[in-house]
Amino acid sequence: MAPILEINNLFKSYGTVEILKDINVAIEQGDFLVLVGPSGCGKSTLLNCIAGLEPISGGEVRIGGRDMTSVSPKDRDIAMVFQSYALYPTMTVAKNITFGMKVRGVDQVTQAEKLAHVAQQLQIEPLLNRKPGHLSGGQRQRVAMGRALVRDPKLFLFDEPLSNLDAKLRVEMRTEIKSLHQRLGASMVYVTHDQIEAMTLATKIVVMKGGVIQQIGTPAEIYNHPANLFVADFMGSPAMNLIPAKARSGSAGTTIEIARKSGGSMVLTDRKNLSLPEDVIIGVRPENIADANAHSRPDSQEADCVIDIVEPAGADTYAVMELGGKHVTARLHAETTAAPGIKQRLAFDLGKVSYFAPDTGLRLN
Amino acid sequence: MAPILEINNLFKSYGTVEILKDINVAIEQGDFLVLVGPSGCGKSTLLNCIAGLEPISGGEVRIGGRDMTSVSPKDRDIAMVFQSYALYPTMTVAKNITFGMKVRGVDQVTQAEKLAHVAQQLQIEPLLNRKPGHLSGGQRQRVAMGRALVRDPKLFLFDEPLSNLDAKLRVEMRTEIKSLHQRLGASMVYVTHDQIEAMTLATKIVVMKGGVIQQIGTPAEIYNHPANLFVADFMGSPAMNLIPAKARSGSAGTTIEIARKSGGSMVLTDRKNLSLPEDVIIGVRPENIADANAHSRPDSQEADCVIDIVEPAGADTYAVMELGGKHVTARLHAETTAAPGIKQRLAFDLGKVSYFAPDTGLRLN
Amino acid sequence: EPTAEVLHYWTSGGEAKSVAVLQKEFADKGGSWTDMPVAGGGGDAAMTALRARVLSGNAPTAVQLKGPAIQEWYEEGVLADISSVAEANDWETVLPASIAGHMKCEGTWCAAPVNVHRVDWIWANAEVLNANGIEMPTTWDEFNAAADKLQEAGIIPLAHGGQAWQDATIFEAVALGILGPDGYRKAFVELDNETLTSDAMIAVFDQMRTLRGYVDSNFSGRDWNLATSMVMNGEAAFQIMGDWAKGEFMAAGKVPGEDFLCASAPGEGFLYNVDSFAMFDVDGDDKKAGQELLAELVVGQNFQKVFNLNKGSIPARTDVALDEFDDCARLSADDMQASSDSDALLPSYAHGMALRGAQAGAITDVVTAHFNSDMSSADAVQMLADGIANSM
Amino acid sequence: MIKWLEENTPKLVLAPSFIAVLIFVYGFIAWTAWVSLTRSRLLPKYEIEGFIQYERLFASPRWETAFGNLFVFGTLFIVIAMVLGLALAILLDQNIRTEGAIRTIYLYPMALSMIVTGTAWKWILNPGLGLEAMVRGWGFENFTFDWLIDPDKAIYTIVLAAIWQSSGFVMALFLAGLRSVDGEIIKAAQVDGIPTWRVYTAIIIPAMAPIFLSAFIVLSHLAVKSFDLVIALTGGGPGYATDLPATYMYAMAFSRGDIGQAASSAMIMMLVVFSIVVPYLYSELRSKDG
Amino acid sequence: MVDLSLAQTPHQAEGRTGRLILRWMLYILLLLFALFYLLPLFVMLTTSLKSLEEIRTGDLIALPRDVTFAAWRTAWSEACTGIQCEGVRPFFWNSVLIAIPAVVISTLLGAMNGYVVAQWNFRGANLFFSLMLFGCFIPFQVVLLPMARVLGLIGMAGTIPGLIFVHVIYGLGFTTLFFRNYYVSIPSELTKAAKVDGAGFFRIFWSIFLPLSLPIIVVTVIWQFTQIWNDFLFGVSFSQAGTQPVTVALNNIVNSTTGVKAYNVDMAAAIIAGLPTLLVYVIAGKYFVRGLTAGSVKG
Ligand SMILES: Nc1ncnc2c1ncn2[C@@H]1O[C@H](COP(=O)(O)OP(=O)(O)OP(=O)(O)O)[C@@H](O)[C@H]1O
Ligand SMILES: Nc1ncnc2c1ncn2[C@@H]1O[C@H](COP(=O)(O)OP(=O)(O)OP(=O)(O)O)[C@@H](O)[C@H]1O
Ligand SMILES: [Mg+2]
Ligand SMILES: [Mg+2]
Repeated sequence: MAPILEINNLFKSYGTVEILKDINVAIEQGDFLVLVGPSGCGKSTLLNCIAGLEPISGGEVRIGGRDMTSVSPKDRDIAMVFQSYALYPTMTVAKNITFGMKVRGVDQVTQAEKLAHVAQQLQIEPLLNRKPGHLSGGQRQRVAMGRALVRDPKLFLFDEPLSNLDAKLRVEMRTEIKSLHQRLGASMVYVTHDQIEAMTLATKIVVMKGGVIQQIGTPAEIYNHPANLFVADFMGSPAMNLIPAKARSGSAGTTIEIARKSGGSMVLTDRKNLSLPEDVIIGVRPENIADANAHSRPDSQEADCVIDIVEPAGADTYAVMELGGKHVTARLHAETTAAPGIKQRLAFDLGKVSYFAPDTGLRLN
Repeated sequence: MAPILEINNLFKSYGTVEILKDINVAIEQGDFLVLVGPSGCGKSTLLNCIAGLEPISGGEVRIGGRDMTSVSPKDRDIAMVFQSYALYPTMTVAKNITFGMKVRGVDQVTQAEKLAHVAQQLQIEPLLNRKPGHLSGGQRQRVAMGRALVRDPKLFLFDEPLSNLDAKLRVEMRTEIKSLHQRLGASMVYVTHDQIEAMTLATKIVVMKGGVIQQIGTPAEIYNHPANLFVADFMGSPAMNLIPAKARSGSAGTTIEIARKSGGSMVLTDRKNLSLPEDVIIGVRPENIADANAHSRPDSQEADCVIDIVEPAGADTYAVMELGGKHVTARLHAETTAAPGIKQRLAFDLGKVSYFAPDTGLRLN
Repeated sequence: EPTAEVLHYWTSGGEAKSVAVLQKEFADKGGSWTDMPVAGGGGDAAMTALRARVLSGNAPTAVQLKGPAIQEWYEEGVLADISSVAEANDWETVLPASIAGHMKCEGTWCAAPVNVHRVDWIWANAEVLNANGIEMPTTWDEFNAAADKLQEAGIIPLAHGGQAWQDATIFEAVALGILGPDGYRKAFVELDNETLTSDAMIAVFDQMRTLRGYVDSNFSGRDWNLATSMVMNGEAAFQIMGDWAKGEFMAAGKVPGEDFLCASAPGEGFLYNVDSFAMFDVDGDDKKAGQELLAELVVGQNFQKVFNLNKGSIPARTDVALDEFDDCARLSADDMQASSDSDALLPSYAHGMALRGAQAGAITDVVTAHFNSDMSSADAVQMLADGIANSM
Repeated sequence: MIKWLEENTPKLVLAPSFIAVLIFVYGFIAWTAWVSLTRSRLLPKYEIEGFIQYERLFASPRWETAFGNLFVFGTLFIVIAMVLGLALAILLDQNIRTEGAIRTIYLYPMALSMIVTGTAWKWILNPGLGLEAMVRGWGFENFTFDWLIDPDKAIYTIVLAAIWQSSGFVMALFLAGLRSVDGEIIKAAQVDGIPTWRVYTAIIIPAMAPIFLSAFIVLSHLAVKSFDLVIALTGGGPGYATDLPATYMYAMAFSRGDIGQAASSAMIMMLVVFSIVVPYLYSELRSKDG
Repeated sequence: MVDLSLAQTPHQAEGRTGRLILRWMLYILLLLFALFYLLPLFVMLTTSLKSLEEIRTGDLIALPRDVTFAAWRTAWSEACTGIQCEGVRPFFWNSVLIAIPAVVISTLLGAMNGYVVAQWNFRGANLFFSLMLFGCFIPFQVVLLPMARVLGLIGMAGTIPGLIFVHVIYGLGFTTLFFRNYYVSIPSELTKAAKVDGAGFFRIFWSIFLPLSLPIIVVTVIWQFTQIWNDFLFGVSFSQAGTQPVTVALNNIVNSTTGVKAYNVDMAAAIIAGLPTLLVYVIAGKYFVRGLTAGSVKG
């Protein structure tokens, strides 16, 4: 079967500025593709190009195997939630949601059913007779969602559809979307900057930067094996610690030497057999630096560190220290004894680290 | 010294619908007040009332000790970031940001300096000559931030200012805001639905629901001592587990009996001296249910539970089971051995639980 | 220095040249002339402007006004008295009595006449008449007979433009022919109800109905000069129109008597349309001096001659030598003299000389409604009586 | 004091216009009402005589025609011009390359004084000179187009010319409205699978409701005041078949020196306007608050 | 820019041709309308290029046999408008002096009024607006006489400022209408943001609203300029010798009742008199820009 969406060598410019450069992505029926990337990297533009709302400067967009490059948006059989909502200002919430169905000649009863269902999912039942101008930000966003959810298209496009919802509602919505995805086997392209959303929803994540795709992979691949420094740095919150280090191969494995603020250095040993250049950047996620007493993993290496800052954050406490000239964050227990200025024994999980070349930024292991 | 902002018995209706009901809040110079609550609960409306952009139906708003109820917004010495951005469409980004200064007669040089500074903070230097229509969502939001940050007002009002930014940028912005707050000792009222933002930024959190304040307190108070079921449920992600239970006082403390799905019950003993009614709801946060081997806290009580679902989420793994007829989430290590259908020994941290009355929803301990 | 701001509606080429003569004479006598022309709607626009000027307390020095309108303005108390000029120049004797009557307001002179247009002219294409062996008709029956003949020959008997004032123009010519001078005076000057509802009046409308049959079907809204063109081209044979139509013939290089013929419309009498200047009350000696100078010049021999040569009308004063005038004008002048003597020199109602606007308008409404529909003559007469009653 | 000034700036800004309107519109309407109760002729008089002018007005068959014409003309003109203007605006909104030129062509009739265009129209519509003669000249001997000279149909030629003159402006008005609708909303509709015509009928046009009010007011104002048009095209003829209240009033006030009569007809005209515009205005302004 | 190009059919090849056909139909339709609008102009132009002789003898709406520009010269600089035979040229300047200030003032005032009514809601704003609107309907014939009185009283009778004053007053209803109805659809968040930024009433108007108003300014200017430039009634009533606008001159050329009619000059004069208005349409038309509020607010 042809991929449901296939983007080949897509280029897009606004005037002389190239916004999207050589985008190649394909997703299968039922895939859930999440687009992530820094603000302004071209995610919305890519969605717009897929929807046919912006003319593309090069390449092609195929949906369901057909070249859609010159097909108008309304014939592409897609539903879309806009980052800016784009509600119809003169229609009530109910009309906003049912209008598409009405136009397609769906009968009244079905319309009413679907409306009721979606309104209940989105918790907007009391708002159905309001105009968009009289809604709160989050309510507007939910209406925008509703407009897409009543449809039954080949492809859903969501542009940060939950950004204005409170955490609780967001979790519920996320679940709704996931179940919609599973129930209908619908294909989705989803833009978000919420890492948890990306991780829990995606079957495939695309990380973009400045209009160029950095990595495509499953959430686990992206999280655990970032393809380059950018991805490593971008995914995960708090971000992965990226610490310049010297690598030296030895018989017991590779020793990694990291400069301390106080002078001297901290030495860790990775027992795997790696062939690393001398200058590397070691990437280690905060949750892989823990209180020594708490963890005892096979690949853990313990070391003492002087903590600079302690930031309690409910379930965890973050500790910041300086290593290799960088601020390094560790995620400790909420009840950790760590305190600023005090030496603390920490465990580094070397089974989970990534190594990058400082010059190219590419992954080495 | 008079509180910088004092809201007394504020009511606000749109037509016949009461949106805000008897709001009373006061913040001191330098306070960082975060407003949270479900979508549509009246947060933006409250900000609008503080700013004087919406007439209030009752009560008063005092800023810097002065009754501001009939003072026009421009004389209230506030800066505001709108949830809907509200950028000036015909002005460039630079003009959007400097407009307020220009209006106030700030000299050109200072304007340019501040603009440069803010643009660098917000990473929007390359965009300064664009019009808002040519920006991405996140870029627009940053411009909206910029417009407030160049000002030097008595009070900042932020309405979900970071909702459209990617995680990395959001962390950076959060730090900027925090340092702005500390550097200037500025007072802020900040709406967010990001719990981490709320926790890390606030000196004081107001939780609202349906236009009524539910609790006012420091982040720790709100997180650890939620005043009622609503707050308990609302704050924290994943949400606090709220499990119906039977409490019985005994010599060793209070025994808490929770029904299991398989029949029978799980019994935990809280060694503190509490006087609880028989029917209670016990609130326990996911991070307070952990792998038994990992923790060993004084107040921990261990028990075997059958896990229904396991959700890996990067740094942690969430395990869901059924207790007291509810889905209960536990936060386990990423490397936990827990698997669906398998019995797992878990540690419940009873030092951190809350008890609520099922009927009133109010906190009991 | 005498000054005058003159509000008038003579703006076409020939008319303008005529006024320029006056201006020149005025200037030669040391006066300064400010021109304030407002054309349109047979002077309606000028009257509109005049009203606004008078109300804003900024009346022009002299205004082209005619007929009963002069008296109406006088009644508003805004006209000046120029009796001194009139008496010094002996207007009483040089002007025909009925025309002089229009220039006086309660015995004092308040306006100066410029010219006399004859309205009840009938124009014809000489060639067409010749070809069909037709003489200029002298009664309406003759006219009808000639018209029938022409119609058979495939020629439009009567060129006419379907505009209310043109309808009224032929109507009054017909009325004069059928009612006779006395009947006309009774009906359209004195508004005598008996005459208005008499059988003769029904006959007038009947003749109108007959004329309607001689007009081509496309006449609605046609300008009078296009109708004149039709006569010139031989498309049509006759046109009933005032003597300004002569200007069109002349402008096209046609010669009276050879290319086209002029005759008074069938029947006795002479309907005149006299243009005149009324003097408004103004402040300032220079303006007053201007008014007097203007009045004197307007009625002066030279101006009366030169102006009317240009304009196609004839002088208002009867003692001007007519050597330079064309045959039609001379005929007109002779007729005027004769009519004046036989008391058949009558004001044109269609051109606002006989009645006040409201009454004249009421009559025109009926005339044009009748002419453009299939209303019966009896109904028309009834409407006429009602309309006049309602306009009082 | 400064504070007071500031709070009341909006009202102060409106004040001059408000006063001007009070005096120069409502004051003058009151004046007209007064005069309509007098026997004013050439110039206004102020002795009240009662309702004679209204009695005269309603006894006048010409007024009857004029008044009836107002409804025929007004309805046709407003409806057609509105529909045509909107249609043209929508067509022009389709990324037409020569938009500027076409827009100017549609608009230019407004630029020319009706004093003269009326003559051109008169010729075009005249069966013997214009269209009918032309088409017959092409060999269609039976073609007839003689509304101009038919007392029952002449009013439609006025409608035609009026539409010709004003629909371009209505188009411009709607075009401005179309251009102010947010593009994102249109995009959303496209993705929603809404056909273009529905996008216009259901989304863009409702969003332009206030512009409709503008167009409606402009057109009804033109309908009520159409004056030069009639004078230039038919002079009210054939007979007075195409008279409108405005021409009636003008004739009374300025050709016939019957100002009292003119004032009474003006009052009736305004009454008509009032009864049509006020309900519309009411619903329009209400829905804005709601 | 939003492309609302017409419907496309599913199959691409067909889609292309289908679209092409629609596009052609669209252009043909536009062209047909253009012809309808141009017809009278065609008659006027051809007539203005004929000699009087040809008009008298020939077919009125036929093409000219010999093209002559004599009528244009006459209309511009020789035609008589009374004793003065200088064509419409001398009156042009009066019209410019009247139209430009009147258009500017009435547009500006209308914009302000519209801005207040649409964005600074206070009690009575709608009432004010309704009063204003209703003012559009007062027949000008009615106001002529009392207005003349008032102008006389304030000493502006017969002057250009007097005419400007009259045009401004009776233009206000429309300009207010246009702007109010345009401004009501501008999101109120913009005003709010500007208020917080410290901008006052005028500042917000000047910096935020005026720049947003291009299309409606164009429409208003087109309307006002046309109304004022083509106005005859006020021009003829409230002017005196020396302040008469071009329409009065045109009327004087065209409307002689008893003089010889020169249609070619009439038509040429009318076209000349319409040129400034046309120029305004062309220049102002450029500002019919799309999407001025783009990116201003979300939702
Ligand atoms: N103009 C209005 N007219 C009527 N009701 C309104 C209006 N604006 C907002 N509301 C209602 O008032 C309530 C509070 O709105 P508000 O915008 O303050 O919510 P919020 O707390 O900011 O929500 P969110 O997080 O979704 O932005 C909502 O239920 C909303 O529907
Ligand atoms: N109409 C436009 N003209 C020119 N540049 C534009 C236009 N729209 C967007 N851009 C630029 O294109 C880039 C990509 O924009 P896009 O909206 O796709 O970003 P994004 O990835 O969605 O960002 P965000 O997360 O902030 O919404 C941005 O740098 C933006 O400034
Ligand atoms: Mg985006
Ligand atoms: Mg909000």
